[in-house]
Amino acid sequence: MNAAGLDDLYREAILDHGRNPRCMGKLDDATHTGCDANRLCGDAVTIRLRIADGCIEEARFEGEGCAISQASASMLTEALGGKRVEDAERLAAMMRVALEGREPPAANTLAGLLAGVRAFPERVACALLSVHALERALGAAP
Amino acid sequence: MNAAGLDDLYREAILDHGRNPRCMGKLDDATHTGCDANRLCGDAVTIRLRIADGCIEEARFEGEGCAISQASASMLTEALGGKRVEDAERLAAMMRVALEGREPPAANTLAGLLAGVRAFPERVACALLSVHALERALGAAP
Amino acid sequence: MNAAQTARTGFDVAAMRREFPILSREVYGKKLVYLDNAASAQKPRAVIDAMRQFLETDYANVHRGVHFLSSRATDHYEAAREAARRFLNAPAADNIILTHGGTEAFNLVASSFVSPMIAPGDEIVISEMEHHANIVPWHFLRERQGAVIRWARIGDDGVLDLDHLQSLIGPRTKLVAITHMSNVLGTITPARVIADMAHARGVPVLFDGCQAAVHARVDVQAIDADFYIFCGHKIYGPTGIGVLYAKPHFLSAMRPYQGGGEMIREVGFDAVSYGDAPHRFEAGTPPIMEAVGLAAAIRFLEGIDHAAVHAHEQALLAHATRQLRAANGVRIFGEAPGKGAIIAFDVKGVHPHDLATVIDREGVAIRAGHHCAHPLMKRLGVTATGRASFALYNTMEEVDVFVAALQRAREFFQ
Amino acid sequence: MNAAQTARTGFDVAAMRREFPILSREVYGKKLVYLDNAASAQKPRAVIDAMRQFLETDYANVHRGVHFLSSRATDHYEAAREAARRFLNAPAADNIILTHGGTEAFNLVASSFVSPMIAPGDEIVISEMEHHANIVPWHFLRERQGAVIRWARIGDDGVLDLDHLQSLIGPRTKLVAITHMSNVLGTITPARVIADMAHARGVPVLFDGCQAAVHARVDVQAIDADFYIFCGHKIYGPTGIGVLYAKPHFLSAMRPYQGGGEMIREVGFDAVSYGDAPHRFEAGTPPIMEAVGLAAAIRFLEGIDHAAVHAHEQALLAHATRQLRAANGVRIFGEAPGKGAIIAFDVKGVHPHDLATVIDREGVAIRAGHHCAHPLMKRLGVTATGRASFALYNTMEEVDVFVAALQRAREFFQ
Ligand SMILES: Cc1ncc(COP(=O)(O)O)c(C=O)c1O
Ligand SMILES: Cc1ncc(COP(=O)(O)O)c(C=O)c1O
Repeated sequence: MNAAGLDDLYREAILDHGRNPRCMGKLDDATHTGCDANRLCGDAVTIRLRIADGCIEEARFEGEGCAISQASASMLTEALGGKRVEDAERLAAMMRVALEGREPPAANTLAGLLAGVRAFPERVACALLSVHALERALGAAP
Repeated sequence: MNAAGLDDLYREAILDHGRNPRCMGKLDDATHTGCDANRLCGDAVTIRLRIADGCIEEARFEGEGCAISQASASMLTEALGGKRVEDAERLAAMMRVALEGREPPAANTLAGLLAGVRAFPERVACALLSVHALERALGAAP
Repeated sequence: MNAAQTARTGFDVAAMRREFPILSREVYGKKLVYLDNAASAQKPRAVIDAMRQFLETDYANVHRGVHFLSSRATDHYEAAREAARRFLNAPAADNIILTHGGTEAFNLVASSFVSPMIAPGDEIVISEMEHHANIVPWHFLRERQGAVIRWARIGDDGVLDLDHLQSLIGPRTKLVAITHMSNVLGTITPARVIADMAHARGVPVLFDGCQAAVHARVDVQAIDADFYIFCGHKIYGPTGIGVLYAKPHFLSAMRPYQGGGEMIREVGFDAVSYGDAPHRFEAGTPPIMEAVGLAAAIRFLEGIDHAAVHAHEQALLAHATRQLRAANGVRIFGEAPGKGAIIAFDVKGVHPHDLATVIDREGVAIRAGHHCAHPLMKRLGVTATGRASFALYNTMEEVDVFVAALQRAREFFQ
Repeated sequence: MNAAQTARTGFDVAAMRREFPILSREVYGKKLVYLDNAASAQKPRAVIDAMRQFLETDYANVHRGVHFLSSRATDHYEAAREAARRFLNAPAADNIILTHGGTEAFNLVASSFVSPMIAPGDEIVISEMEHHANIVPWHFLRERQGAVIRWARIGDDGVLDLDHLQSLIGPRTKLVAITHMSNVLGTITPARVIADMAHARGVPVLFDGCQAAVHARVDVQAIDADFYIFCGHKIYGPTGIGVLYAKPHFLSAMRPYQGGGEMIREVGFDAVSYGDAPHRFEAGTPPIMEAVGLAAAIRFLEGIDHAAVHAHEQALLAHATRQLRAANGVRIFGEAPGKGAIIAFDVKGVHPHDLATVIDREGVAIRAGHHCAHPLMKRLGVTATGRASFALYNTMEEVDVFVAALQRAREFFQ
């Protein structure tokens, strides 16, 4: 793919997570669950967390949709395992700013990996789907 | 008024009937009544007839509206007095054809007097208001 | 007179006229004098060109697509929402619903907001000078659900009787819906006072801004409107588009209006769920080209000096009023202080339709009829009036041509 | 291939393309290949110019005025009604209601015709392949009045199961509402057979012609439709206008839809009466400029050889189908005999959105998603598909560009 921006959107890491999602599946003893769906395209992501003592012991997702939404869910849940709740909240907020905002995120962060989407405004919602699902999970009563 | 068509629309006879309508007023012993109103401009005409033995003994109208609709009502009711019902029906049909149709009516007829309206499509409905009221009166049960 | 006028108000009407292609056309060999602006305003080149250019370069359906043109068209469409937000000084673009016209907006509010809360005997308060668009939807609720319409009186000068209005707002009032500017009398109503009056009793208020939007500056936050409506074609924009502003908590509580694409979240065989506002209220392919035209019209208005335009329109109104008062047999309806640039009138012995027909042949376009305000006609005791309404491109000379034509018509019919 | 194609069908696609200004634009430096026609078609110069010229020379509001421009504008508007009548071969122009879009027309029928006769348990029969515009208005009646939606099945090839449809039409059926052509599968339904089926049980039938109107010839009398709907923007006309044909005895019995100006007879303080059809259903300032554009689009279609266009579109469809079948991992949805020029498909291992994004950068515009047909997606067992839809200006080369881009995308994601 040589067309401008596409290589940036579909980086190797994203294609890899899209093809081989990590942390995918059910989490039977989840304490927190959040989901979001994109009204316009039907992509959907559910994130489940097992939180104990303010720490995310395990994170899993289920979903359906495009490479961007599924890779973002996979990368995000992978990053969540072992994080404290405050750090997860901070991560979600950072990703939102990084993908919607004016300033490009640092290259070697999670948001940086997804930053190619910024050149594809109609796909930003795909990248943010799992972020929104996470926010809902964290906000949900245990 | 020198502008094209206006003198033809507002002939002396029409202005005269507009200013001094004939046969205007109630007809307490009417046997047949018909009315019509123009939804768009609010002009209204009611025609009342006393019919006996197939003959219109007397015709009167009441109405409100522009010079064209009121003059047409005045001229029409004036012409109706003493006419047989069939002749009145024929007159109504002739006027409809004359004012809506392609062929201009003969100059010295009732329709001919109103024929100037043909150059003012948005005013044809004014001239036909009393014709429609007459048709309804004739069609009404006695 | 024109030069003086320009000097007085700092407004270059000749330059303005060049922006409107239709104004250079002739009618029956006469110069067009277009004084039917309250029915619909003419369109500047900027609006016409914006729509043409959009169709020639960026057109596609919106929202549903991921391809380039669809994304461009969506940007255009959402930019129109943002333009409408700026125009009304609404807090957020999500408060703005783009409808297919002013009339649709009233019906949307009636059907999605008011209808579900109407029990027989519940009341809607409007005024005697409303346009049918702000009457008939309430008659529907009367016919179908037993609602009661209460009519706030106006004075003989056309001023809304605020005491009477206040006396009508009671425990059964579900909505106060009042024009912000009458399309017949020109009266501008004290929106903030009305809003406070309604809010004091916990009643939401809707303003019909279809006329006000082009003559007054509107700030929905300053007047504390709960609903505000205007339409594109009266602010020099295209037909087929209107704007409904609503406070967010009303929007989020309102049920959808039309069903179709774009407004749903999930459609099943046995269930359906709906999207969030504003999309919930924008079913189907929206007025995309029209949104581009609306945005261009708003930018056009933003690009000119509002105070100068206002002064110019008021000068036209004052000049016309003076001349008509001086003419024989002319009666003017509506003399509210600060009224907008509309004059309704009649001429003794000349029916408004005959007048309009006769002066039309001299190139002068005015309106004659009930102006979609039957109740107001009854209140005024007439079946029809003439109406001359002014836009930013009208000139003092045009007023003179109109009055002279009116005088000749009067003589003709005498 | 283009020359051969032209020779085969007698259709000069190169000349046709010159009529559409947008087709000469580039996207990311690539030639635009616009295959999203089922969402909305591009506009020929004739349509764009007709609207521009109207706004520059003849614009005014319609119906209410007696002046020259108003009368011209009214003529234009009524000429559009007559054009729509011709286009559908309706018996009379009064059978034609001009709406603000396809979606509004469905909602009008649901609200003015069906809703008043619904008791809980009454049924509306539709099919599994309907567009949300022909689903959600019936869900409203389900939610609000207890109506029941019955879903006629389709076969795996996308053909409507007529036996199943027939079995659903019973004593409680109030309306059969079926697409004349699916916007996903391309299936064209046997309208006359369906109408006869419904009429045999005394049930009226509505056809969704939003897609059929541009691909098939429509004759509402030949198919004995009670209601027929299409919209302007899919037949190369403007947004913001739709057409509802209805048989006169239904129209005259239907209650009004929106309330406002133009649709009334008399508005009082305590009473209201309504005008006759079609005006009763056209409240407020109608889509005037849009009507001019619609009439121009219809004249444009009348001016070209329908059979040649049809052959051209079918050749595009056949060529694309052949190529996609030959490609690895591509699955096509909808193989009904005689289907229209739409192909829905998916590609193994590539989500439709990713596909659409990737080929967009090569200039190819296709649609990806649920196409406002959630139930059909469920029936097909997918959440989204790709869709390429063809118009009279598409070429065989464009099909090749599309398929080559699709192949490269597939390789990229593997
Ligand atoms: C005061 C007022 N309200 C409402 C409307 C209705 O607007 P539209 O006809 O564009 O739907 C109009 C214009 O006709 C108006 O003047
Ligand atoms: C089959 C079908 N029906 C109805 C519609 C709705 O038409 P519109 O979006 O123009 O209101 C569409 C187009 O989106 C369609 O394809």
